[in-house]
Amino acid sequence: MDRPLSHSSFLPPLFSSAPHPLSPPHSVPHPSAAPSVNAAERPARWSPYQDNGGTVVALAGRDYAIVAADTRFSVSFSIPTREFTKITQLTDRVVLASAGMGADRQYLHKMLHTRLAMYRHQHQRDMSLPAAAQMLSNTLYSRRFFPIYAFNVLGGIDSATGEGFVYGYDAIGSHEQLKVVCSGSGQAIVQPVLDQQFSGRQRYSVPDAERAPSLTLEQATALVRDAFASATERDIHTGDALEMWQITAAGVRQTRYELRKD
Amino acid sequence: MRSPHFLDRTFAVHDHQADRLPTHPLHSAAPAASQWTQLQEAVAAAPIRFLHGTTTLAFVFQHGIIVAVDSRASMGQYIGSGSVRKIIEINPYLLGTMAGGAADCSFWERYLGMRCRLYELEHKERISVAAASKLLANIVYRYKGMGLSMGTMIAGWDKTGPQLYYVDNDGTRLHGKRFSVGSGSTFAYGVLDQEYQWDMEPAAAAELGRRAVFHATHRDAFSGGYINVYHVRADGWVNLSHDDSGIAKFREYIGYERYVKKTAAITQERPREVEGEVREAQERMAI
Amino acid sequence: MADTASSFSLTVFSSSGKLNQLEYALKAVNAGATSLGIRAKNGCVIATEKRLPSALADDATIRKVESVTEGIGMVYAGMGPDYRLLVQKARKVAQTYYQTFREPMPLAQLVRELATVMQEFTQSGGVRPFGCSLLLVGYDAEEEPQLAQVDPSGSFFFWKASAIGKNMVNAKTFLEKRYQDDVELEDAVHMAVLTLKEGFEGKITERNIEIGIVGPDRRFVALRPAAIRDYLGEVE
Amino acid sequence: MHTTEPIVTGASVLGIQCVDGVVLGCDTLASYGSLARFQRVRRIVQPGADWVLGGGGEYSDLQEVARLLETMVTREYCQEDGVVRAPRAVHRYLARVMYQRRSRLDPLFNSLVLAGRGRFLGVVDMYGTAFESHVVATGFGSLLALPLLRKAWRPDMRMEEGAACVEHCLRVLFYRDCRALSSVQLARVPAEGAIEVSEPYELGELQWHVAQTVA
Amino acid sequence: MSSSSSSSKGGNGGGFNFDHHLRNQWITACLQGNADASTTDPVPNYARHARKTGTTIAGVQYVGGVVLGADTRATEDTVVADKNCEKIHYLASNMYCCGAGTAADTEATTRLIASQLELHRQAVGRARVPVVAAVNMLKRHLFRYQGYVSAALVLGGVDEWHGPSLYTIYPHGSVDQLPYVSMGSGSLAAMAVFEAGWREQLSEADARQLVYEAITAGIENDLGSGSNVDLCVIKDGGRTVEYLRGYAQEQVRTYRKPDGYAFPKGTTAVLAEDFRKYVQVRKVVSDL
Amino acid sequence: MSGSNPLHYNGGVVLSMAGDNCVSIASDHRFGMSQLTLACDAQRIEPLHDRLCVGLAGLATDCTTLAERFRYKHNMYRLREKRVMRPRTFAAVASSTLYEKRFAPYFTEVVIAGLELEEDGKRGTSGADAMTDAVYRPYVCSMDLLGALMVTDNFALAGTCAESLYGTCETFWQPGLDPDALFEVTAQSLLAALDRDCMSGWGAVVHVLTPEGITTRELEARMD
Repeated sequence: MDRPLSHSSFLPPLFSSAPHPLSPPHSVPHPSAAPSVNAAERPARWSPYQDNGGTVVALAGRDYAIVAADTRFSVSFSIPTREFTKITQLTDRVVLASAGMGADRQYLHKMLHTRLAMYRHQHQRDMSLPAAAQMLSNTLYSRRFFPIYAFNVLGGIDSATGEGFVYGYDAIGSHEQLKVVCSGSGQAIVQPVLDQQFSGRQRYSVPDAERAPSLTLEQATALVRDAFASATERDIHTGDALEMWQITAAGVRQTRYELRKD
Repeated sequence: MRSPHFLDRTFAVHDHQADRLPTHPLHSAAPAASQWTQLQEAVAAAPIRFLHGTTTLAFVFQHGIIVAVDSRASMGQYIGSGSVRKIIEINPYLLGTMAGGAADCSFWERYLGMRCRLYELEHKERISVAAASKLLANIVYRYKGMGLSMGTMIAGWDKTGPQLYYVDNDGTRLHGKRFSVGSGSTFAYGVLDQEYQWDMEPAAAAELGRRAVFHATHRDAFSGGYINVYHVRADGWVNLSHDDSGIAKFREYIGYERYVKKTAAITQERPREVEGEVREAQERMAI
Repeated sequence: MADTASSFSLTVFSSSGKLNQLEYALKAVNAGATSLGIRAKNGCVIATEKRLPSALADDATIRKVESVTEGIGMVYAGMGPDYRLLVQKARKVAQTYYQTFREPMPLAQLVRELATVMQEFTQSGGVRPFGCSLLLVGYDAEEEPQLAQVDPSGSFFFWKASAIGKNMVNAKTFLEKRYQDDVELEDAVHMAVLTLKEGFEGKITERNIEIGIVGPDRRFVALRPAAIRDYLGEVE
Repeated sequence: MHTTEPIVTGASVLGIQCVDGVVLGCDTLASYGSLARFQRVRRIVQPGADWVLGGGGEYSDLQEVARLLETMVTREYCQEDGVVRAPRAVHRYLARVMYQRRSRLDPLFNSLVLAGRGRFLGVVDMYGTAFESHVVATGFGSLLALPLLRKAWRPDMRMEEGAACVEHCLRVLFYRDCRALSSVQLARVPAEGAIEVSEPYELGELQWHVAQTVA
Repeated sequence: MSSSSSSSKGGNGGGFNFDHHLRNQWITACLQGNADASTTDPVPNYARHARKTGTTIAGVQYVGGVVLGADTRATEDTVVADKNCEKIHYLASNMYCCGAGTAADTEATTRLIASQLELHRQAVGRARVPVVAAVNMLKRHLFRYQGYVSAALVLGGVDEWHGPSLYTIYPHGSVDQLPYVSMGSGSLAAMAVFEAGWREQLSEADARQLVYEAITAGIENDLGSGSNVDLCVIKDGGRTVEYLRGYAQEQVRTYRKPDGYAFPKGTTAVLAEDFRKYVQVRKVVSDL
Repeated sequence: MSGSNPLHYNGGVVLSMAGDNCVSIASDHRFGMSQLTLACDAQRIEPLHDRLCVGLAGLATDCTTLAERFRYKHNMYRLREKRVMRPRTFAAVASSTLYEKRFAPYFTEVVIAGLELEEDGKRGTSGADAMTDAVYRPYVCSMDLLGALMVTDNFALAGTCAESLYGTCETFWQPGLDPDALFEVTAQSLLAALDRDCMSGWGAVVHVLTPEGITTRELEARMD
């Protein structure tokens, strides 16, 4: 060969220099980030976290909300089960979907059901959608320093008006009321599609208020199914089946659609 | 290293109210305090991304305080949301801003709202901005070194007039006339320092805030979305405007003409390949 | 041969502006067995006389017509060992081209590369020019069949028909008389055999000539003895 | 305490849900690193009457889990109210135990498979993830045996077939998993009737024909 | 071995260019806010942006030939970059090679060796060369680069010397010769199928079916593998090759929005528009 | 995070889509240094000849170098062989140029869009009647930073928001798009993805290549 690969040419002598303008603004090292004495010697530590993937979507219309998630449960490159629901119904009008780590998800759902039950016993009524949204946020923040590895979307309808609202969350409880939101492993794949279709975000010449086409429940359902089909095409952690919960004044309706299994 | 009281079930408290919120009665599954380092490593290694990024600013002038912010929240380079409300309405006379970790800011400022209300109930008068910001600073100081991330401004009008404080996750608390916080703050400061005057009219002051935030959103990748402007007045705050930064305000402040030439064809300046030769041949023929 | 200074192994201009080494190289070519090529409407043919050094030599082991790529073949007149090196070069060049562009090397490019190699040997220190001329056939980028000739000097030409080697002059005359622009490949093969026959020492058989053709399928084939025998039969 | 590196380990556990019950299977090896240290250990235990537990991973932790479940069963017995936890309840209980230990950064380093009456088949891993499934394979089996189990599984499968299928997979594991053994244990958990946990036995019909074709 | 690498023109000649090595190390270090390059992560984080084939590849030898199989998914990190990529590469008319690992490496390595095999074939003047020749070239190439050329290969072929033969070549250059083999992230799923279903003296039909099932197991159970099954059957002493691209479409998109997506003209706001029409010339006269 | 990856340091995306007898190639205009936006007039698309464009996303310095090397290589080919490169020939050249630096790569991903003459066996690009009667087939491909070539019949993309683009393209693209529809689909797919990405945006351009000519449109895009 022209250039035989010698050891030294592949691993050249140590190269050091002063920081260069290329380097990004210096971040202050965090006191708690200092590794313990023996941490450096130990190779990889056992981690309490595990990414089990999955994509969750919630979108809200004038008189409905949809919460959807795939059912794949993956651990790195394998699929221990194809039937692992990410969705739980909190009240007659509120449904939660969580992607992320399976065990944390189950813990979170259990915790929320407990607290909802306590609320129901104390107040003799179900928690409203905004209250449930705030409670989820508080629950997530209560584990601020040992975060629950779950990416949640919450959807429901207003008990009085029947109007749909959804909430998006980060892992430690920052949340926002939205019309459409996607989270989990397929987030970056699905969200822009929903932005474009559901809120008409990229039709810049149209005034803000007129942009959003108000989709009917059927149209929104087709859109979500299509978005999940796309996510399954491109995200290896999303697939197997799609569970969709439609929340309307008439109640909660659950449907299931098949997705690619590879 | 600081011991994380937070994680102990016997939570050491500084005052009688503080123990109400940060911990949870349900929080039984916590590691022991001695495992703090291990926990931090585990959390750092997990691919959990929180919402971040921002441009926020506030300044005091003749007629009160203008608070202006963007609305982008990024997770890494992904835009988690373009419509975050980064001005937190603590009560009708107090505003807080959000920079750094979104959850930290909104949680603790919401908590601050409760504390302020309790203060009012207890003392039969509104809390001063100084006291409110001090409360917040004290709270976050207790978590110092544990990874909270917030850079916030507390703006309000109390008996002493308009007051503005900066509080961050180290527990720093500063009183001042002009602050800008976040990844886009340097750009905002540039505009702010150029045009700021004490005796501005409210409309001009609001416009300055808008402009400063706009220029930050234009130059800083992690700022963007909408520009929200609030005015803190003697009779409480008012929300002045909510404008789209990337399209509407860009058209107004800079305009696409600066970047896009009349004809868009970048191909024009380039050598033409086959046709080039052909044309050359034709020209030679013509001569 | 006149001045000794320019007749050494170095290719140096003689006082008359000639490169004697090249003249000598051409002499070596002209001493070699005749090879010829014809471009037909739908393909090309190359053919050569295979002169054995001795009746004891095994003719089956000697090959003069070689393929370079799937669609390009070549033959030579002159020094066999020099030719072997050029075949090797040609094949490598063709493979490199294929590696870079993922398309088969057009004939013109191969010819140019080979001519470059041969030219280098007329100008470098310590070497001598190649003692052979080459005939190459194949298709070019415009998808037309082509016949090319490369000489030891590094000059190259594209021909309708050409011949090199010992009987070159007669063969060319013969071809000039017979050649037509719209000749079919089959007729071109016959013409090639007839041309070789002219001035052939001894009886022509499938064992003492070689033929290579490239047809509309753009695949170059060196004909097997059986196929050559058929052609010989057809021109009888 | 603090098992973050397993020392003595068991390998895969396989389970399949049939129309008339559930079959569970695993080998009887507890490895010490790459040493096949303890070759006749039981990794299927039956603390209760209605369910069995199969486990892989750190063997001492598995014993701890078994002890925990035995205590639970004893407590139930002492209540004398005739109420016992259903397999699904035990499954959820295990999930909480595992999650709690994981959250204390002090995990029980096991993958557990629970098979119970009423065709119950569920898994719990060291993080506390719990799910039920028609076919289950933990450890290396999730890579090698799960594809085979998934392909073989039919809704109308009977336990004889299921047992043959599990045996077949254990054979494949023995061929390809360095930490597997040909000595195995099978548990048959019928939908109704008594649970049968086999004694350790040697797998039959092992094929090594391929050895002759290796150059 | 040095045959086709001598050219300085061809990139794939095998002569790698290390000009950017120090520069890249420095850039990576600087971007990590770490000016001391020696402590920089040895596996640079841009490496995950290289396309991997993830992959289930497998092969089985039968009485008269070999059957090779592969899935068709290529991934970039966790994103599917290519849903129908070709992983069974041509080496010579009588042998093909499935590749797993970094897509660029499998592609370039097999192409390089294909070239060398063709040169070798021409040099020896035969219609076919033995499969071991390819094995040796591949393993030498991979061994030389100490595993950094990350190609894991399943090589199958038939020649008149040894008949059907099947090899795996590991990225570090070690070689296995076995009657049934698999490689890639889905290799365990495929191997399980082989261990469960392989017999001696397989017929061609059975061998095809077995490979098909093995690849399917990988597609369905391994996230790095997916989409279709490609098969390649080499038989008849190396004279016949059946390359069955898209032998089976295992998994297809389950849903498409029936009314599609309409973007009427004018949906997108345009600031400036220019149309550059080509000059059309009937006859070019260039030599005046 | 984003700053530590040289491929994302300067921002930028390129997207190409195949239509019916036409092909589009589009990119954003941001040139940044990590989070700082330096300019909004970056050109990532190099036209090599009338029916062949190459788009480069990644570290700006490498993109510039590569664009020049590609132009050089193409021009040398044109002079040597007296014809322009077919798109797939150019793709092979680009791929080997990148793979040559396998162990010390250019931090650049490449997208190629071109129109390839339908019956390639029949006519060279210099044939006199080729332009009028010929049928062209879109050629779209992309390669990673090591030169792994991926030819597709739908779309190819590279850059900071690749994931989002995969989502929008996968959903919005359909076969048989005419030039106008192709433009809209390309533009909307690009804009929707850009609006979820910090590191790219600040203007966008879409070129549509047809046998008759190239249409270039500058898009109104978010400038934050």
